[in-house]
Amino acid sequence: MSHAVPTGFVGLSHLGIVSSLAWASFGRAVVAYDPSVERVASLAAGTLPVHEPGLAELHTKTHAHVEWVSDAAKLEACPLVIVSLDVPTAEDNTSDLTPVLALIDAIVPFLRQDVVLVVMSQVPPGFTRRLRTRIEQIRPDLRCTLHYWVETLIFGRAVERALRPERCIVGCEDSDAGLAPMFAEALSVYGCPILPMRYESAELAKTAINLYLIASVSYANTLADLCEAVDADWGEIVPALRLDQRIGPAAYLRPSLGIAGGNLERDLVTLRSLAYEEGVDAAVFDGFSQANKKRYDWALRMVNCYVMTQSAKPKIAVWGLTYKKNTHSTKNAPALRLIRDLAAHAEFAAWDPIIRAQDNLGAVQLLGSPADALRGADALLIMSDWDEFVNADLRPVRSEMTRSLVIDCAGALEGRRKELTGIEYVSMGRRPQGLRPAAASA
Amino acid sequence: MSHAVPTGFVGLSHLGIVSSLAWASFGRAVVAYDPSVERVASLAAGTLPVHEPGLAELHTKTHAHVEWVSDAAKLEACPLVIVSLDVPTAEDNTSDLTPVLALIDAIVPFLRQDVVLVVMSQVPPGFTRRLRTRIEQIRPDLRCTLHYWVETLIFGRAVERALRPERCIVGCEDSDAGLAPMFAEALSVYGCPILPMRYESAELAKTAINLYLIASVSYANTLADLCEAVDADWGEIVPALRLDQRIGPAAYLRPSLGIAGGNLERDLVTLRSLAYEEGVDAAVFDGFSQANKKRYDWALRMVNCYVMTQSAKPKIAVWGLTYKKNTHSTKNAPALRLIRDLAAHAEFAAWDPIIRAQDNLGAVQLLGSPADALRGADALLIMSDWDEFVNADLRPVRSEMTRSLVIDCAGALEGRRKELTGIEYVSMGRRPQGLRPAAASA
Amino acid sequence: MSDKFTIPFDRVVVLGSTGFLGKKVCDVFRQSGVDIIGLRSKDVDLRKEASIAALQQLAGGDVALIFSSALTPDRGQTLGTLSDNLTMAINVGKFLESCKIGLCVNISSDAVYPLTANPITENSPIDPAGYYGLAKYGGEKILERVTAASKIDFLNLRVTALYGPGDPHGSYGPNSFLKSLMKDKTVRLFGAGEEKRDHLHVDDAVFLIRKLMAVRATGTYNLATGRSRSFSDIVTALQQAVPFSFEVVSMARRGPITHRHFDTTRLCLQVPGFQFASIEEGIAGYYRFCFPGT
Amino acid sequence: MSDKFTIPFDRVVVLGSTGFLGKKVCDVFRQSGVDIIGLRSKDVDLRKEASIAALQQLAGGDVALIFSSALTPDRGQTLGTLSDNLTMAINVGKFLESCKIGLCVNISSDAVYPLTANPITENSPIDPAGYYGLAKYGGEKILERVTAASKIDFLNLRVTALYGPGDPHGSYGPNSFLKSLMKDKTVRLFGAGEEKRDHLHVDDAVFLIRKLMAVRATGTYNLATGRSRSFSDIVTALQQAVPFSFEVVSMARRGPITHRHFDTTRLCLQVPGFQFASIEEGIAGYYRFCFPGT
Repeated sequence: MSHAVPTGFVGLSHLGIVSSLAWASFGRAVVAYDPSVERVASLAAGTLPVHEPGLAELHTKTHAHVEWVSDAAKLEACPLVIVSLDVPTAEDNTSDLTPVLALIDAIVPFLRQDVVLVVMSQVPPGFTRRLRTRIEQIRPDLRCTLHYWVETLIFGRAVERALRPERCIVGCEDSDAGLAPMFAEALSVYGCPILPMRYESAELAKTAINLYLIASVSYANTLADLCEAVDADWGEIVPALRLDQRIGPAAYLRPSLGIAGGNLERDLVTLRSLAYEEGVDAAVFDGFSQANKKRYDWALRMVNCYVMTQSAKPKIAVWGLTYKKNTHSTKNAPALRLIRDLAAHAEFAAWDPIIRAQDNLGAVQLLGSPADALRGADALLIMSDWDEFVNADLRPVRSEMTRSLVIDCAGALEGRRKELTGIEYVSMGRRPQGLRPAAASA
Repeated sequence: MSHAVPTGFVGLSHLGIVSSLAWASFGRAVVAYDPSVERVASLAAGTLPVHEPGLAELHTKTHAHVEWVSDAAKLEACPLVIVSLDVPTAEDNTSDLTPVLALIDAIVPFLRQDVVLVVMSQVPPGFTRRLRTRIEQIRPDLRCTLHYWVETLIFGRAVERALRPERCIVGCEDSDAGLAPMFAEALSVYGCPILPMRYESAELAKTAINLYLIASVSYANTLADLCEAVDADWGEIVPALRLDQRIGPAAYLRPSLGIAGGNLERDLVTLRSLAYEEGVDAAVFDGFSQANKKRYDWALRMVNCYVMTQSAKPKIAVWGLTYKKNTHSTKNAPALRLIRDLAAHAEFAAWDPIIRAQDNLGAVQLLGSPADALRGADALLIMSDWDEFVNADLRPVRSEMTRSLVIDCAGALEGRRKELTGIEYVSMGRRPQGLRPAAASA
Repeated sequence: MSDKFTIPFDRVVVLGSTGFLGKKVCDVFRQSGVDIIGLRSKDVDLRKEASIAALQQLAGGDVALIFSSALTPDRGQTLGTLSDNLTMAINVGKFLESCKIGLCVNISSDAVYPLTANPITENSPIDPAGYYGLAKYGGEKILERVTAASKIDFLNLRVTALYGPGDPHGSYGPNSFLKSLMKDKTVRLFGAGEEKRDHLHVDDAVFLIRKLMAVRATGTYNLATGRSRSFSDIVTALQQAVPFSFEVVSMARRGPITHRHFDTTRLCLQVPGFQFASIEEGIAGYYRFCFPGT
Repeated sequence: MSDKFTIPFDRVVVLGSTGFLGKKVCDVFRQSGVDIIGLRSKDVDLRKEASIAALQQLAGGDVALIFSSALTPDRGQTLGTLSDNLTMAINVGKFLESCKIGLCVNISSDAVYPLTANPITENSPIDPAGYYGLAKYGGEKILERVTAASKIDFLNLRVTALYGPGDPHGSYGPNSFLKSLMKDKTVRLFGAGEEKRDHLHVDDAVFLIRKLMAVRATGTYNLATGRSRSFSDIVTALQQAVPFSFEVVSMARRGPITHRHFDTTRLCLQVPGFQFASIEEGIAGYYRFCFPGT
């Protein structure tokens, strides 16, 4: 593909911004389109509305190759157009396809007659084949090739994965059709395996990967609970599992407060409702779903057992408000839920490496340093796994708190257990040492 | 350890036979004890009651190092004694610990005062610590070191795994205790990682590994069902999953009729009842359990839909009666269940590479060759994954059958789909091509 | 599948013989030579304690009782109908505590299941959404306990959406479609009829009851085809069956789209190879019944 | 946790005021200054339709009704008690259909859950093992529907094994242990008492009811401690509390060992930090009540 011929990116949310900049970083021209004039202006001015490690650098480096536009007619120049709008999810983690459909409807009139159109948005199985019919109705003259390209964005690692995908899964009209040559050539820059398959297979593959991760997390959390019950130590067991080649060294086995952030939840909900509609037994998904819904309760149970029973209105320090490290996202973040749930019964002081004042935080005092948040606290809750927590200076935990009790919901200090002298430490997958729970507490 | 000083193996079922022979293959003396005079005599005469690839060769090679005994007093010579009796499971896959406890009670009086006693039987979390107390009560004078060593036997690959374990998980009294030096030295011959941990952790690690495999299988089967429903192809998706490092190339992703053979079921039941007793939420296990209970129905559904609706009393050919390849075990084997379930409604003719006439087969005619079983059949059911089926000559499928319909419950011919011209082929994870189900059938 | 089989009971008593299913059972059983006694509420009012004595006269070890009486949802899901339905089950229970019979067949309903579970098996959790399902569930539990204590065989059948000639209720689906077709050549559909349901032809239901009785099956079975279809599929089937064109009116849906599927493995093992009427066949026959001579 | 809080209702009517829990509720509420009306079956027989009119005289938007009437399992789990319990719920339902009150508190039971599920939450599937649980479940569904239709707040409490001074039933566990201890200094245990149950002290139950009413909680809550103990733990607690030695007799177990655990997160969010009486404290107090002056 000539570098002068631009590739279109359509929809400039998280996925679109990262993908278009990554695409341009290979020296390729990009027309990045979004209907929002404000958003386009702000991107053109270099303001990035999302936080990702390396994104600012990527923007600086590739900015010159990208033309930010809010005029869909500019897409007429693009033989390859990639729909890269994130599909928003509702409160119940269901997908709202309306925006992506509206966006496609808006650009179809301007597409070249022989365009290769690639959908990268997080759509459910069946979407792409139905989209073909929809496009044919709007533009019967269009002889477009339609592909679905599985996005592999992970919040906090989006840039790295957009630049060096481990593989490209591409949905085609049928198994034997293969990729449009122009698109195949474009993907070859990544030097990774290209896997063409039916639309439905590719759409399902995307959710299937996430479901496997959910399966692993759900499994690990249940086993961690069992360890606490029978006085085993999940931390001792995990290395043995990782040595089993059927499980593997990179398996998701760390206990946690369950899945969060919205993407995994969306995929679980998507497959669950597909199974419901088709009458496929989804007891396995239901198990994951229930386990994850209840997983947050671990934090509540520990706070209740070790903190609330000791004090009428305790002061609780919270480290971490986002749902995980290296992201600004607080979607389904357990920290915010806990603060909301116990707002009437405790005082919260928080520190987060990235979150500053914002609307949805609830009744919490945001402080400027880890030590400030600890001052006078009856307990510290570590709610995500930022490197700042993993490597934190523990002296203020001993010196600033009323009681040096740490409830580590993110396993941030797991690797430093031997350093924790003088600190009461509660973490997942083993019984807390030297701490007795209240006889029975609600 | 001097080669003249023997290691005791106690309990000569599948595990004990394979383990003691493998142990002896490193040139070490072994006293192999079982209370059954008959079994010992038969083993001494070279008759192996279990089938495992390579076992006969191993027996020939190592026989001279093994002293087969039914007199427990012979264990007095052994500084290291390994309890290697398989724990039998009941119809409901619960473990019966009575035999292993009786065996240990019987040998304890003869143990050396400073013996290192290692339990290798498949015991539930909590067993080893309780066993310590039990042994102290029988022999207060004993200063034995007690370990739990996780067995890694896989039916059909037992010899290979006993000779070259990928890691040794060893339960110790507490995390810091470490291994008895004699045992540590003995394990060093394997050149694999040694993982010492608390008894409870090791006991749980064993079941945790199997539960992970069950999680993967349950996940894969549910996704395969969804593929059939939405017209995706699981076979296209699996390679994409294997390329994800968080899943890995050796993950258990092949669809099947669910877990069988008894061992995985036992571990699922063990952890499930532990969770029940301790009040740990086990929705995830329940999901696996339900998915696996219902998984067998896939075979029934396909037979009903494509065979029973076509003929009042069809003739059905069955390849494979054991629950998987390279084993003689028919425990929970779906083939036998299907034959039993449809005995009144169909005629069955079977071929199996290893099973000859035996009690539990039910109403089935056992034939001497794959082709013989096919003669005049309305359908072929492939019920396990023996290499003989994977590499089978397909000409008789076309020439001998009344209808060349193959329902492949084991994925044996998955890799040969392009060869299957002239054969109606039904397998998991995709809709059968060119076959229409009955409008609706019970 | 052959229907040459005999019911191994000398007499079959049907309670609720004027209901949609009860009436069909009486007709078909009678045609195949079974000594059948159909009782209506006019004959024996199960809401009254006196009904127990009346039933006692019909008891015997060779008798099968089919309990099909109910005030159906179209009679209103009120505390009154709930109370009546529960009282009927309690009185039948008291009868079974006092007398020996060979078999009790309870005609229950898939209304005992919530609409959130798919696919439904006989082991799916119970959570009736209304009083009708609650009474059905209560009746099941009562008769299950009573028959176990009295060592009477118990066959509990949870019947899904029934349709076919003779339906008196005009319940939403094939029955209401044919009814409104006869009235004004119009079919009324909620939304675009996306909801999938398992529609069981009443003739298939009767066949299955006979067959399960013939093989002396006991325990709980869902009576369903195992293949769910959307209401719009049914409209399509109707358009194919009907020689005139009709209007399809879309009504506002009252709630979210729900689906109901059954996993019929347990039933399948009793009647392998049984071919249910497809919705296309069933609808075509139903149309011919409603519009004879067209 | 402070118990200085007020019930936001001018009057509380307790149906079943002579029952174990009902009586304690009346006593404690009265002591804390609540205008309380306790009704026994002698006052208003809820099995009779006439009870509806009697209740109507007590209605009002500032009234909370606590429905605690039931023929408990020790009265026999028969079709008769089932019918009575269901009729009571239906009549209370009819009363609520006819009158406006502020809040209806339904005292249900963990007997609505099967013994196979652990840990139990308010979302666990329902599967009552006997008629008592079935009637409780029926009552819940009836009052849930009626209150929703009449816009009356509804608080549904599934109470687990209650114990403490004043228990009239001598149910297996602390109550039967103290009873037989008073009778012949013996405690009778099934097997070795391995079964784990969640034992709730009646005083804690009353406190929780008051607290939930005070914060105007609605919906379903399990009333349980969240920490299950084996029956042998209770015997140990008793041995520690009692200054004399007593015999522990093992009886043959009737079925397999079952356990019951509760996940009390939902309750916990309403009363965080609430400390239940430990079984040791509860048993010691119960002993002092039964053996005053020892």
